[in-house]
Amino acid sequence: MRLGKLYSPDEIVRDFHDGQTLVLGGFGRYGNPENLIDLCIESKARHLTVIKLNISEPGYGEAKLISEGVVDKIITSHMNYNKEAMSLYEAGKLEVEFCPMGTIAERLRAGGAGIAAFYVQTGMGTGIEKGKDIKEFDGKKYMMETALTGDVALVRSRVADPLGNLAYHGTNENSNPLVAMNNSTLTIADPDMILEIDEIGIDKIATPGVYLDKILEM
Amino acid sequence: MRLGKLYSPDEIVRDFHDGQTLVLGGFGRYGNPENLIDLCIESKARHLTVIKLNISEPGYGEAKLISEGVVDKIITSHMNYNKEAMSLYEAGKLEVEFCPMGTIAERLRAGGAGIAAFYVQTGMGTGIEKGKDIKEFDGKKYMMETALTGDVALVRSRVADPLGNLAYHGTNENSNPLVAMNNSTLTIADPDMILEIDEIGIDKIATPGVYLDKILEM
Amino acid sequence: MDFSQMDPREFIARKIAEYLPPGTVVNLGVGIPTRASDYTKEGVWVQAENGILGIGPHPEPGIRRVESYRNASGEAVIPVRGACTFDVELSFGMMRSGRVDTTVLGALQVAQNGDLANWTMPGRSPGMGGAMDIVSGVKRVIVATRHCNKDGVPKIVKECTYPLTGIRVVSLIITEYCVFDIVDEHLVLLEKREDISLEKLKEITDAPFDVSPDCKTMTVEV
Amino acid sequence: MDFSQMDPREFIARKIAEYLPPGTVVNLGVGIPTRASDYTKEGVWVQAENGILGIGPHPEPGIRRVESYRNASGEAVIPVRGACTFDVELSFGMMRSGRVDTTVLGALQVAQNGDLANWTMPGRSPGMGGAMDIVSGVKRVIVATRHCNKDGVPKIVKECTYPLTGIRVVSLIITEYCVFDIVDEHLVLLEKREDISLEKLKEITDAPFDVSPDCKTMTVEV
Repeated sequence: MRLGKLYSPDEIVRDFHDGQTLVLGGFGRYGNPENLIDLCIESKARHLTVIKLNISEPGYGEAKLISEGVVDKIITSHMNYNKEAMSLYEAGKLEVEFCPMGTIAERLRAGGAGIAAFYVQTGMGTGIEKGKDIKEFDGKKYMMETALTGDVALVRSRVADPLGNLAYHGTNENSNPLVAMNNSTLTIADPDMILEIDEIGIDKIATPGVYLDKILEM
Repeated sequence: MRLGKLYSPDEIVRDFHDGQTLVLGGFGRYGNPENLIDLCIESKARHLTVIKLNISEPGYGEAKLISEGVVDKIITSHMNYNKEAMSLYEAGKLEVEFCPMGTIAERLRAGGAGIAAFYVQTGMGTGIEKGKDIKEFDGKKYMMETALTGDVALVRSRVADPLGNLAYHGTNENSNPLVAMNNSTLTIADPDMILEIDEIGIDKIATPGVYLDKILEM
Repeated sequence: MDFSQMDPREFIARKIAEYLPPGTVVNLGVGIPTRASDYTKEGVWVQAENGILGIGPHPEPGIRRVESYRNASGEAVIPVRGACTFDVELSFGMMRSGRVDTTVLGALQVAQNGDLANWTMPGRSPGMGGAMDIVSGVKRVIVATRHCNKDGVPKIVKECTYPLTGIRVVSLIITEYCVFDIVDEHLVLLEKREDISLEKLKEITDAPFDVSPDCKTMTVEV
Repeated sequence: MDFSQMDPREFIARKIAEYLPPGTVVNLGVGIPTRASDYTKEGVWVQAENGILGIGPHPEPGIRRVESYRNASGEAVIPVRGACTFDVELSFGMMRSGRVDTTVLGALQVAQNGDLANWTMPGRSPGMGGAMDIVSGVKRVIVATRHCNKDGVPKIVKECTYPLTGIRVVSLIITEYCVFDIVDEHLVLLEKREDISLEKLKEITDAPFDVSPDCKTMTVEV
């Protein structure tokens, strides 16, 4: 772990490449790493796969990437708020893999916690268990779900320090801690504020800096 | 969820009964719910099973229960610091189930997160995988471990409010958040301080009150 | 009072609040259920899957800005005293492990046996969101929905034809016309609005139902 | 300098610190490895499984009281600037997922192929603690141990006879007499104390070893 994880937009823009899988923090329209998404657009990277809890309405977060036409595939729990994405999906121009929201969250956590797979009851009997490994525990059936990671994880935080320590605020926290610790190849934070080391406070750090590779300094 | 989760020692002492499985927060000698352990001793409950990350030296936490002779079985990762427990174990007077520390932590979390089982690499090839379900992911072998819960979970926290919201401090946090959310039948906190509602601060609450049934008020 | 002039969604939201006694920890689904947080009794704890326990009312327009607290529909909300926020992992774990007492969800179809379909129908599949997670773990599932869909087709059915969200999970149905209890895979009418006849209600309800001997006239406090 | 008067555990702890370059995130096992946190270079991040990243030196006796920060051995430690604490779940997840670069652990036996046995032996089995978790996830495993056990029996062996903690995980061995690299399941001597002869070292080392052409005289800074 090193100091000096602060990078300029010009440097970060070079981290995005064709064909990458992006793991994105946020919940719908809120708590998205908007500056990093803008840099991804600026990079002209195409054929991206996006993993996010739920897709925002147009104009925010990954919805901006979808509007740019640079997303080939989405793994999410729903796209209810985004007619544009729904149209592309229904026209066969966008591949979508739906997964229950809590299961996506748990799969992201598993990726970052060295857990290869786990068993949940969510969705048993609805048909989504088809093709999955089913096991019975205490007389109830569970399906196996596997860990999920990506190439680049983009995290929105309230604050960051140069070591990559992060803290969140309010419901903008949502999936960001999971995405930060998800063990994607490269993990970048998009903080509202950058503080000096020790300014966040030892008890208030929610994500230890060891998980972060880079911090965007605007 | 209700207000008025504060209970006196006289009330809490009645929650302990013969044959219960106790899930205990703490790491060795530190961060143990000492007051609750003392009440458990006072209750004269016997034939207890104790689940704890690692056993303390005599005089602290579950070691006090062991000295009282009220523990029949322990699930832990090690008892290196406790000669008394080792002697009882070696004399066949104490049943011990050893499990790697990180795996115990993960099993406690699974219990509280609605996860029935999960796959880890920890200990593969050492022999502890014998009799366990083995699966290969990405060419590496993992063993299945199952969720762990108990009858009574005892949690040490720095602060609590009457709703059961908890916050921790320093390395006394250790396994306490896991034990608090472990979904044991009854979960009781042993806080250093009890604050009014809203005094902990919305961003500083580490364990939401919904997990806690009772708070010990000394 | 004449409720025919009240927005039916508003009526349903107020009725939901009546069925949540103080002490209940409740997850309110997107849409009509979310509105109930404006009317819940003191001591009801509203949880949302995006990571908050203790959602209070929506802010008064123009009175204050709420930047950091949103419900699962993305609406600004004011946390109650003692509220806390957390990440989505803890939020769903809380629900899967049974720490949330009740959920109120919308429906595309709900069957007399408690089956719920609320995520996909022929020609439109926007994803299941968190609904499957929620119904698999939360102890009591209430459906709150308009009685019929936009085309006037009954949503309360003998058997769901759309893909399911949960199997035999629903225990109570609240619409703008009535409240149904589900007992042994059968509907029992608990409340009925005065401005709809029993005959009309049977017409717009695809499943048969019994009328409870204690069946009440359905009103809401305003 | 004559190191024969220095406590061998102290000598090993100082040597460990030399092998941890700035930027390393390291988990130090109970016993001798833990002592290394008093000597680590600036920019080394010491993590402990009880939930802290950024362990600094042990406090000076009588100078201050450290109530809330402990390492995994239970010793009071002073956090460095930028340190943070967390729960045990995150701590082990951090290690299992490869976010900790190096661990330094004690050993009962370590074999030339990198096998490690450090938790149980005939007649004494106090439990594996966190060692299996740590070696399964941390990228580089260093063993730091007395060269022989209390009875003078070599700990560095051709093949472990005690139950294993990890299979082919160890890449470096540090004792009070020497440092061995493990290359292709074979020991290579990197450093040797002046006050022990090569013959004597071979005698107290059960496994064969090569001597690196760059083999150095083993000293530590004091």
